[in-house]
Amino acid sequence: MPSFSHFFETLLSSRELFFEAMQVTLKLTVVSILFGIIIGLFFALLKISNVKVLGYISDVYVYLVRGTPLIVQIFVLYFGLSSLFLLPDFWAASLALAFHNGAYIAEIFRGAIQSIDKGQMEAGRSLGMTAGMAMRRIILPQAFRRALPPLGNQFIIGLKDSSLAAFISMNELFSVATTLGSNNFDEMTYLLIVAVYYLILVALLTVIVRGIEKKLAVSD
Amino acid sequence: MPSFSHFFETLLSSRELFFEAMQVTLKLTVVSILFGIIIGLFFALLKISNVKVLGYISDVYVYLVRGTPLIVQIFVLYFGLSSLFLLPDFWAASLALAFHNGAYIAEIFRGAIQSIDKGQMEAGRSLGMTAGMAMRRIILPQAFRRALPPLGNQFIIGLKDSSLAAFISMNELFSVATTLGSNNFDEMTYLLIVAVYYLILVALLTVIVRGIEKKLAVSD
Amino acid sequence: MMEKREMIRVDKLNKSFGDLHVLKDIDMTVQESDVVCLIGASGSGKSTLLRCLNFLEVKDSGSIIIEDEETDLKTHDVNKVRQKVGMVFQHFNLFSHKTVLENVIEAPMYVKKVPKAEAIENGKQLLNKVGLSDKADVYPSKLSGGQKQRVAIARALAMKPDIMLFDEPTSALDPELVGEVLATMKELAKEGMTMIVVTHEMGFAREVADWVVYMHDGRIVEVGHPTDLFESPTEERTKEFLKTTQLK
Amino acid sequence: MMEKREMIRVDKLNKSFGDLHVLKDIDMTVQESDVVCLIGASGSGKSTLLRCLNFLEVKDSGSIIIEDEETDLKTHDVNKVRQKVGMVFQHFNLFSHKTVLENVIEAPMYVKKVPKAEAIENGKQLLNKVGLSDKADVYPSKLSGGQKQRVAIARALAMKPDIMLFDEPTSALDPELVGEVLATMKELAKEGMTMIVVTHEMGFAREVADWVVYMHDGRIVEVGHPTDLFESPTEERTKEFLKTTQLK
Amino acid sequence: GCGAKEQTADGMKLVDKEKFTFAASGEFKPFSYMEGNEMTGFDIEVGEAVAKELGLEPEAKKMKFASIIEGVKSGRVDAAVASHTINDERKEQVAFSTPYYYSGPQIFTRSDSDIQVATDLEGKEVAVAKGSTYASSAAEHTDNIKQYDSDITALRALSDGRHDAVITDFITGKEAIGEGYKIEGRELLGRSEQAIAVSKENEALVKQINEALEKLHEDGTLKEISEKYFGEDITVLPE
Ligand SMILES: Nc1ncnc2c1ncn2[C@@H]1O[C@H](COP(=O)(O)OP(=O)(O)OP(=O)(O)O)[C@@H](O)[C@H]1O
Ligand SMILES: Nc1ncnc2c1ncn2[C@@H]1O[C@H](COP(=O)(O)OP(=O)(O)OP(=O)(O)O)[C@@H](O)[C@H]1O
Ligand SMILES: [Mg+2]
Ligand SMILES: [Mg+2]
Repeated sequence: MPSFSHFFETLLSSRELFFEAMQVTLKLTVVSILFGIIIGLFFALLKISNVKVLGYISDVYVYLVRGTPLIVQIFVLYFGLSSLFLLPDFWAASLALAFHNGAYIAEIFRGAIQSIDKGQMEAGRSLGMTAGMAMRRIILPQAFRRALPPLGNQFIIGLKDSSLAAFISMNELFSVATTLGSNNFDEMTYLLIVAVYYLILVALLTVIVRGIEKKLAVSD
Repeated sequence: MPSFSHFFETLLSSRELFFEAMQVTLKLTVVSILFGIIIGLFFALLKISNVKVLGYISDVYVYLVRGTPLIVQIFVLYFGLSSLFLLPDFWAASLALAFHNGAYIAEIFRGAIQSIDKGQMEAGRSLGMTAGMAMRRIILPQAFRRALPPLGNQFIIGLKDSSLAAFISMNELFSVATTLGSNNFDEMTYLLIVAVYYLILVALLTVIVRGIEKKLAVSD
Repeated sequence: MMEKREMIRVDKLNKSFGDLHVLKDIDMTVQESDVVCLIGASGSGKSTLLRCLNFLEVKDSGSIIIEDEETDLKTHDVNKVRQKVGMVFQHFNLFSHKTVLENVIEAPMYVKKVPKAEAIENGKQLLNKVGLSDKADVYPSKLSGGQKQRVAIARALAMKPDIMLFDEPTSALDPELVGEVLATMKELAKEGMTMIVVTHEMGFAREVADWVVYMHDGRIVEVGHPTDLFESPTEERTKEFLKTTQLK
Repeated sequence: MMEKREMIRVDKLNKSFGDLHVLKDIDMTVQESDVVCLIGASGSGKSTLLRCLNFLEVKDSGSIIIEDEETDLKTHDVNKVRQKVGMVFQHFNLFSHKTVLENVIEAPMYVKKVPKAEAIENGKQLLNKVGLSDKADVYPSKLSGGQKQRVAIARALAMKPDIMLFDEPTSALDPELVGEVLATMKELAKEGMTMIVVTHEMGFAREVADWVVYMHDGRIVEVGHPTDLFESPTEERTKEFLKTTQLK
Repeated sequence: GCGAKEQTADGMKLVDKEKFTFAASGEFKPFSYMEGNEMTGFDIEVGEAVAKELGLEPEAKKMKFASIIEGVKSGRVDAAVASHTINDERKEQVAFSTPYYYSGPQIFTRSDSDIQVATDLEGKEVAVAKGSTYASSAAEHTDNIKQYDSDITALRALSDGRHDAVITDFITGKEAIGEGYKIEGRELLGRSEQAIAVSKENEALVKQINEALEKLHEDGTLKEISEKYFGEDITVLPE
């Protein structure tokens, strides 16, 4: 274990590189979660649709993602898709992470939608709304609110998972830490430093998510 | 992307190495989950104890684990603990994973224990049981049952997370895949192969967990 | 009653859930301004009948003619027909993420494309009518059960339906809140609204209903004026039901 | 009554939850074989009093003497005293992961260290007594409310308590199941068990209670024989309570 | 396939036809490492020199070592200048240039160890970096092989008292000793050839790179770069 003074000096001297990397990590996380929400919503709707085949498609997607390590998914998507068309690194990494997050988010949305009282849909339909309109205007807004806490949780997981983007050449936090660590023959110090950055980001995210939850709680 | 015949040939020719690695992965997973259950139960009990300080300790543990990437935790525990005493690799890796799983399991147990109706504890106490006895004989068995589905989920996550033990020299599935991949300059094929192994293991685990759930459901 | 317009005609309506035959050859005609009370034991099919009339359940066979229009999910735009039929549920089903006024203007604005200002104006009038003007900007969670049900009525009325269906509108309410909802419904009846009401409120049925329908096991067993049906039912099963059930 | 043994003596018992003063200077003496019914409005402190007697709540001040033994959480092994006092809850609180018989033998075996064979034998007798011999190996989830409550009574009796406390034992039951539980309780009273029962069952109180205690706002307002108290209460508040409340 | 690539007049397929895009890990000092935000080191300078000869702008891309070859094969980069050792299996997957330096595995142990030569490794626990060719060198002497994510991790663990020996490149070991790792070098285990890896579908590029390397040999550029980093010339085949 590094001495505290060494740790602290290194923390200070490396801050600029880490600040930059932090921005990459945040961008990766935000973009992959946003796309993950879109993907997740799509597959959640497939799953609750009354068409069985669509439900199966959704099941297979969720099973593949939950059944294999993320690092495998990242490799396969990044290099597999590369042979078809070349996305810029950032987008390739973001989409791979989004594909992963999407499966978990799909489960979150599915649960949230199914937890909304059936009477809400019926009330909408009885007022002349189409199923789509009732879903869009009545069910989803309420489901979103209910999904927020687990979504916030997934956000944090997504943040940490973005560390695996290091393997596909993104200069995010973890990548910078291992590079500096191996360049300086001092892995432990840099890993402890990067842990501090993650802890701060997670704390920040937690506060933000709580804030949004509170704001959306007006109707309770 | 590898051709199907190449994939299939490699799948067959590499099977012995992967079977061995699968055993390592399974051992790692089982041991780390078992210890994780012990650690998790311990911190869950700390958290629900009426002693505030113990609750804080539990909070800090959970926050540290949830707030940093697993790969960081593994490195720090493996090398950090090395400077204190040398555990065999398998145990070092297992304990690092157990420490990680423990935080999530602690949350699962805490939730399950708190979800048991307060009347159960009161009924136990009113029959002359001490708090400890009521916890052990009345609350925990019911909490375990309720914790089983999320625990099964954590088991699957633990299985996939054990892939990160590759970074500290365990010859488990992922490690074998990347080693073979980079020796043969053929990562993609071996990653796809290892994905198949993980999918099979996850399917197996799911079936087993469902079986246990069904067995424990007699009292419903 | 004969010169009035026919609002609903149900002919040989049948509905099953799996093996369970819930509605058996239901025939019923409801004319303009009629107030019909539907009574019957739990499980007799009252809710299912109401839900078929509003297409929340799909009939198996028979016909439902609403305002002289044959309705069939396959050939008709059911959402159009539905707009003529308002429904009030036992558990209110207010949109919990919207304020009281937003609940009321939602369907006019997004289904009927009424301009916002007009929808709001009309919505406020309706809230006034049900005595809840002061609650326009409040969320449903802040309302009592009776207030919620009155908002639900205003919400249904906002679509200017010709027929209103009520499925046990007061049975989820604390006893002291039943009165306010019944009062609102009475007023509606007085204004000439065509209404079908599933209820156990004997007082309401006596005072307001033009006729009462007793259902048993998926069939309409007896139909009659409230005083007749309550005091001298002709059918054996009706007698039994009235004896064992505590109509209030 | 005077020659009987004193089972419970409560002196100036006080209990607050935060700022809420729930029990105010409660004095009460219960003698051997007494059956006491506790009545009072919701929130008057009936449950809290019962729970204090069983140490599920910790008193703030005053003394509780059980069978001539002063009890104080700090100086006494409360689990020992508790074994003399059985409790039956409104919501049964059966151990849902154990069969009916396991529920009954759990405490004797693990608290009193009774040998398993003996515990089972005694447990079966008790189940026979409450009329549930045939349900010994069934899980609670398979029982009706009335059956659950009778198992709960058997479970409490298995510890051979000298006093039994009942907190609204029938109020979570469907009306048709109340009778079977009351019958079990009556039998227990007939056998000479000392009982304190929080209940709204007037019939039970009249038939079985030696005296009735009326609580209001944390105080004992009136104590009397059931006929006296129900028919000619002396206190104004008791009259009011009996008027507004529907004791069955 | 490299569907998305641009083709130059002389048949080279490039990610960007103005640039020579090559990958290195940046985690392999002194061959590739970071100076601030810039990757540098022996491999990088070689790559840059090659680019210059090709008349292209050099574009060094940092990738985790484990993903570099997939990067080459899938066309994300034109080449890997990342100290890849040539062997037969690898030749089936990628095309190698002529070697641009020669190195060799060496046994490293703690100073209290009595391991001197390869035969002493019998039954000992030997660690190597995953993806290196040293695992097979080690396998000739012992069954007990540990694979680490990187050479540095393996050496670190050795220095901390784990396992008995590490087989790694003698240059890497030398660097680690320079950084204060408590290890010592023992017997050298032969020679290895390091080369630039290119996609098999890009024959033209391999040919151009080989010509460039030959030029850089002849004009002394490679020697100069080598001496800058190692104080000796590792770019020529030792006798
Ligand atoms: N969606 C459904 N799927 C299956 N069975 C249903 C469904 N809806 C209702 N049923 C069954 O149909 C029968 C009639 O139900 P319905 O709700 O119409 O009765 P009801 O007269 O409204 O009773 P209650 O007074 O309890 O509301 C019942 O046996 C019920 O269980
Ligand atoms: N654990 C507690 N914490 C805070 N307040 C409590 C607690 N338990 C009871 N109270 C309050 O103490 C008062 C008395 O409660 P208690 O349960 O003894 O009344 P009760 O007479 O049994 O009423 P009910 O007929 O509703 O059961 C109530 O105002 C209640 O809200
Ligand atoms: Mg109904
Ligand atoms: Mg109470």
